Amino acid sequence: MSEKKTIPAPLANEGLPPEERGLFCDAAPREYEPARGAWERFLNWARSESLWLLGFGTGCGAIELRPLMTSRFDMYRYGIQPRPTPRQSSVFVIGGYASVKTLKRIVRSYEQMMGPKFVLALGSCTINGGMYWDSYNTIKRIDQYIPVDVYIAGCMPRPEALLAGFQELKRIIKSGGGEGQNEYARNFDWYKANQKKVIKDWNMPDYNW
Amino acid sequence: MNELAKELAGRYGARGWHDIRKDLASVEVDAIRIRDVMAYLRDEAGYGHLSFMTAIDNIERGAFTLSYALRDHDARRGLIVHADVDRAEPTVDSIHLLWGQAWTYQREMREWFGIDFPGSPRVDEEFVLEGWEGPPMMRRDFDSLAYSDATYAERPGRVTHDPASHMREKLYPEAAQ
Amino acid sequence: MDIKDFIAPFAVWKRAFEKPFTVKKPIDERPGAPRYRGFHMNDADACVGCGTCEAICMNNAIDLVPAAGREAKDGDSGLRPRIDYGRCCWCALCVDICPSGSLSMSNEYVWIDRDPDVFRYVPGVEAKPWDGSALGYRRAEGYRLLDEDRVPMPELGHAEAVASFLELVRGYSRAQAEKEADRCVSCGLCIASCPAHMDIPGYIKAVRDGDMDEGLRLLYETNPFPEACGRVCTHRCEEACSIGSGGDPVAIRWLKRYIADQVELSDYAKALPRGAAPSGKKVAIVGAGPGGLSAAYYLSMQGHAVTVFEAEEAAGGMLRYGIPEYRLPYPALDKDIGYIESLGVSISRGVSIGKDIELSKLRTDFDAVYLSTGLPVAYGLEVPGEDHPRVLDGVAVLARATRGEELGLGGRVAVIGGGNVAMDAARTALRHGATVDILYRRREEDMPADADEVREAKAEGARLVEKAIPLEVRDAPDAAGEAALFIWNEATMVQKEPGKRPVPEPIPGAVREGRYDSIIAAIGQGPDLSFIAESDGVPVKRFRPVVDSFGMATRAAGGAPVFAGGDLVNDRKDAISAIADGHRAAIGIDRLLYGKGA
Amino acid sequence: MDATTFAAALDLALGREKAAVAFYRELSAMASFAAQKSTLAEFMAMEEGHVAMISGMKAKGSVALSPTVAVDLGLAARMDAEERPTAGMTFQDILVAAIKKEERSGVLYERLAEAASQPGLKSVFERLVAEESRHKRYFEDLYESEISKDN
Amino acid sequence: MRREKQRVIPPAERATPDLDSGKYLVMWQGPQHPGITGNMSLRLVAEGDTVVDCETHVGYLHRGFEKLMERRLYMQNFPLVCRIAVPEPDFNEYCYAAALEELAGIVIPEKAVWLRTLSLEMMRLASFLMWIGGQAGAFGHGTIAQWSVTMRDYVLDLFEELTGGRIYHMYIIPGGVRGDVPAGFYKRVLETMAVVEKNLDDIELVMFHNAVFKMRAEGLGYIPRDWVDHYGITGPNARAAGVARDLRKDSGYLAYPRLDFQPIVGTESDAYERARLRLGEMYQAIDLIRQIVDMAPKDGPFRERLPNPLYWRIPAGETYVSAECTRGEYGFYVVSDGSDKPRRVAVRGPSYTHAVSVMERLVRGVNIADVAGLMVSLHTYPPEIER
Repeated sequence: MSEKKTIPAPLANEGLPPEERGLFCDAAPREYEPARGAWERFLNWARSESLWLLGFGTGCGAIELRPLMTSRFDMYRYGIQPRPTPRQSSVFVIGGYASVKTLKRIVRSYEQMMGPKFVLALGSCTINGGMYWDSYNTIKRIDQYIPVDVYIAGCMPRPEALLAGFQELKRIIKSGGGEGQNEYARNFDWYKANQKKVIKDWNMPDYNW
Repeated sequence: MNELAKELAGRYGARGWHDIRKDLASVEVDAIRIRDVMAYLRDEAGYGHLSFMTAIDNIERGAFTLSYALRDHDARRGLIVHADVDRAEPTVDSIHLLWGQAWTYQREMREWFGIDFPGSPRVDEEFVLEGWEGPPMMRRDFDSLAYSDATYAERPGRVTHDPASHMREKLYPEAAQ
Repeated sequence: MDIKDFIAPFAVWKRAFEKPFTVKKPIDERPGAPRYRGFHMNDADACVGCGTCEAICMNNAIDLVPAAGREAKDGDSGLRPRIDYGRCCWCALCVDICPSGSLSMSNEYVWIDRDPDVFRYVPGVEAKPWDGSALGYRRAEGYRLLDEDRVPMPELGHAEAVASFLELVRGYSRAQAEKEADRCVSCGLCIASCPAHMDIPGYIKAVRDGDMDEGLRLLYETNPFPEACGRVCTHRCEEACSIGSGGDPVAIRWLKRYIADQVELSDYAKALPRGAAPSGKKVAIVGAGPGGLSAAYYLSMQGHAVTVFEAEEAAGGMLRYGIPEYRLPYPALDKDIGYIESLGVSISRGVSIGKDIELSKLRTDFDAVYLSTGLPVAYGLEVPGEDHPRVLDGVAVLARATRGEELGLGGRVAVIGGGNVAMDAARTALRHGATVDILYRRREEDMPADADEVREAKAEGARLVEKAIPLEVRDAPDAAGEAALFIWNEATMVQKEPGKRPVPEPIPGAVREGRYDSIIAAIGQGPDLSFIAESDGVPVKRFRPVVDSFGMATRAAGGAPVFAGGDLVNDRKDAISAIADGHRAAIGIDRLLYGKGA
Repeated sequence: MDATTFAAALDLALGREKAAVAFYRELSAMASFAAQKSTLAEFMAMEEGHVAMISGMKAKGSVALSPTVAVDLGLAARMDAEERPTAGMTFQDILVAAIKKEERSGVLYERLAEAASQPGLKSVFERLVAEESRHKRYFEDLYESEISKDN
Repeated sequence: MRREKQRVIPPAERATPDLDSGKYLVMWQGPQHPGITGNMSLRLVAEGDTVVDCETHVGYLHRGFEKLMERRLYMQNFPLVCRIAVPEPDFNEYCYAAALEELAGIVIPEKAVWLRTLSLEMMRLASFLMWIGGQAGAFGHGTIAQWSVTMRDYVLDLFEELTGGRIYHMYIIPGGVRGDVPAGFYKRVLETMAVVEKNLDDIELVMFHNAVFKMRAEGLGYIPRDWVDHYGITGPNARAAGVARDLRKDSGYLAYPRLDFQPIVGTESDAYERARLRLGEMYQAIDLIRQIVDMAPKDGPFRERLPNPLYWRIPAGETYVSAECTRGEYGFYVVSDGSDKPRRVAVRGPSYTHAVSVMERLVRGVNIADVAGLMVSLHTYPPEIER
């Protein structure tokens, strides 16, 4: 992080009509500069204990979020709660397979989320394509398109496994390891290239912020 | 052969009535008569409910076989109407005026098989896909795995061994030549 | 809408006094149900690495990978399934289909990691916390995707069987064969165990598909004796069969026979490949047994002119003279041999090498010689009185039965030995109306004969006397030369050295005797090598020609190269090994004649 | 250890091994075909190896033989009395002769060991007994695997 | 009557609002909208807070099942089919298995018939419990979901015990079912049913006798009776419009002919009526489960043996098997060409018509705040639209 940064060229937003290009951000994401010592540790503690979940169930996995949100598993007691918009959320749960059409929304939602942001990926489909390994419409590895902090095995993972995943995420954040957002910024060009390879009709800004 | 089969044969040249089970039958008509047949079945024969519409790619004989599944709720029986269309130029009359949901199926078949239904609402709009550049993917000659392999990155490191050839390698390599 | 609609919702308040639904510590308090389909476990010792799990897995989640410390061996590929949790959908079809039943699932379900590359492991080989979990998905009792029971083979009843020399095994009908072929999972574990490495999954597929011509073609690729092997093969393949790891192995042998039985000899030529154009080379083969004739078949397919020299009056070797008719009827054997002869292979019957013609002459007259003379010499009992006139040798008895000669065994027969020859001799004697005792030095489970043979011999009425150490043969007191007393010592099995097989130790004083009209010794056979002179240059060690991997014994100057194979050379001493040797030698000879390598 | 007695004991052994070599040579002369000769030559070479070994021990003045007696498979004891093999002798005949010969040597050394008063000498004979038992076991194993396969 | 007045029958023709006029607001609802069941989006055109036009957009969950099934062996498709409708996988399993059995001429054992029926009714109950939480939530009543989702979880616990799976049960396999009931299972079923029933009583009290819910749901999304045939509406949506169609009665599959029940029929055909009717079907499912527990054979095989799944070929032919799921007619159309893989499998989900054609028309004239509630009241699952 301390290394000298060259200022990247502004994003072209070529997917948009020329008159709309100016309406959106043309700067690439930048890495987060951590605060010093104890203050950053305090921030990390605060972040880890208030995980705000984006209410976007992208695949089968969304079905287990309902029990989590309700009385039996009650995730609120762990500081986790769903939010309706990416702008208020810090955790994105990728609930399994992602069709190309959904991937586009995933990218957009992810980029719109406030930093620091974290991604939890559920099930086989996010790791290596799962049962849709030969489908023409689902991606195989979500980590090609957005950075992922924690993977949870299963199809579907039980709510308890999700909770365990959140605990792991908390642990990672507290130890200052939730680097996904910075990774995204660092490898922005790589992620973009991957995204544009599969999202054929790219009609949104290059960076949706 | 029952009354309806005779009637359909007489009016629309329907053929090949086949009782799949006691409450389900299939029959074949020419694609050009499909709208008339469906209208007749809906209005005169009691088959008021359209369960679904779909197509089968019979690539071997160069045809798409359309399947229209109807149900007569009162008589508690179903009927699947088949019609072949030329695979090279698949165009069929739209029945969206007969049933309120038919246009969606037609839009689906347009996208998935490339079968055209002129006049059907939004028939040329994308349905489930977005930015699809390949051929209609439900056609038999579209290879889903090959497309997936070429398009979506896979996690490396997978390798498997065929037991028989592995054993040959280990136990009697001399036979491998 | 009335007033109730405003008041009723407040009923929710009563819930404040009820026990909440919330689970206090969900991760700890709620283990998976006893049947939960959690993470995979594999009993790596029971697993045979057949890859059926891989075949059924629609997620393409399973790879077969070499497992540390497990080598490929008969009936075990040495591979173990590795499961990719980037693919698995926990459907457990792999558990349901697993032929050995080694795969199962634990009820553990929490596996979290930052690194997506860790979610691949070889259950049972790479240790995981859930290994050995008592709970988790097992396939239900009585529920398997594969049929563990073999389609029963229609056979003659035992009473009927001993009354004649009719073939016991009737063969599968089409429906039966297809049903049996359907049990195969095409894993191919059997191929390595077959000495001829036949394409077993290939021809079983042909049975499933009903394509007999294709089946026959695949059989003849590696074995020109499908009729014979389809009946009497020692079927090592079935011992290796993965289905056998959790049920009856697939009846590979019967299916082979089924294919051959379905095609008429006159239709063979249509199904089988044509031979190459004549090469102008001549090859002599000594011995028209399965090994010699196999070499003849493959050599003639390469276009070489083949002459087979056979001492007996009929071709077939031990298949004809050693195996009784009820196991291998002569027409079936004649069909195999007939096809080979139809390709232009000439068989000189009644010509004995060393007596009628010398090996050195063959070396001069031919471009190559293949020795496949087998083991014609019966070894003796090596006890006092072994040359008593009522002591017969098993192989000779069987050969005389084949020739249709009067056996004159008498009413009470003892068969000494526990090999297939002993069983064949015993069952032949039974068919001649004798009461038969089979005396064996060790236990039934130690017998080298096929378990089926032993079982059938017993079922047909032979009495098995185990742990009987032969001591002496004496003249029967009242009938000198007509009957004999066989005296043996009862033994106990003593494990003298760890890891080796136990030794029969005589029980002092437990000497028994029996009075028999004939005593058939079937303890083992040896080769007759008297026809090989030192000048032939064939290296021999301990009564076995020494050969290279193609069966070549010598290419010394002074004559054509000499190859050898079959029982004469190999350790397995069965028809299929002889066939494999013959095939290998044919390849070797062909390469040599064409100057291809070697 | 008394050198003369030790030497005498080894001389005795040497004598027996040399007799064995002669025995195989004699059989070999009788042999009618190549397979017999090669087998006899092999066994003879083994005995010649023993001759060389015992000569070496005699020169060094110590016996380097394992005292471990091989397990007796009990074949020799029950074998028919030795017959002179004939020109047409089979592998079985040759092996039987070899087993019997090793057995007789063993029995002889056993008797000598019993008779020996000196503990040192006794041990030499006991070691020779063990050595012969191992030779016999070697042939017995061969007999079981090659000849008496089916019983 | 107030409800009469509220009923709006939107015109069949789509309005073509002039979007450049500045009078209209175009807004997208979904795919990441908590009020939308599953992932689909609605492109709404609103005038003020009233929707004047709607286009549905689906495909976010399209995985190409029908293509994938053509690539897989018949048995390999068994784990695949349940994923088509996540909250209600068992109906997929049943329809697929029944279609194969019909084509292959397999008759399943009596016990399997009953266990399948049990599994489907438990699924129906679980699915409705999930739904009712959503329906209440869409009208701002979060408490119901706290109870009903937990009740659903209790039913899922039963499923986990019976099948080894919580969400994807993979229990109804071609040829029968995959396992017998564990010891004491029926007892636990009855206990759970008692708990669920008690909670349903509370839900009825709190949700259906609730002024807010009544005001918002009554008259909303009125479906005239003549739409039922025109749009192919089935299930509770049709029954609430007074059309007494229930495939369980009409087709008489599985053990239903031997069970005592009558289709529940409504008259008002609005969101409230449909919700009420589904509540009734939950009670009905509990009743059916109790009957099944009582009548199911306790012994006998639970599965017919099939040929080796690696080579299982099914005679050429086609069939369409449908079942009454929570939303209506759920069906599998399977075409076999005699090989070991299906030639074509088409899935007929009731949401196909409910969520697209019917929704697009019904939503016209509705207040934006009620769109989510309306959609939930049609009980739609997008994955079965796009497969």
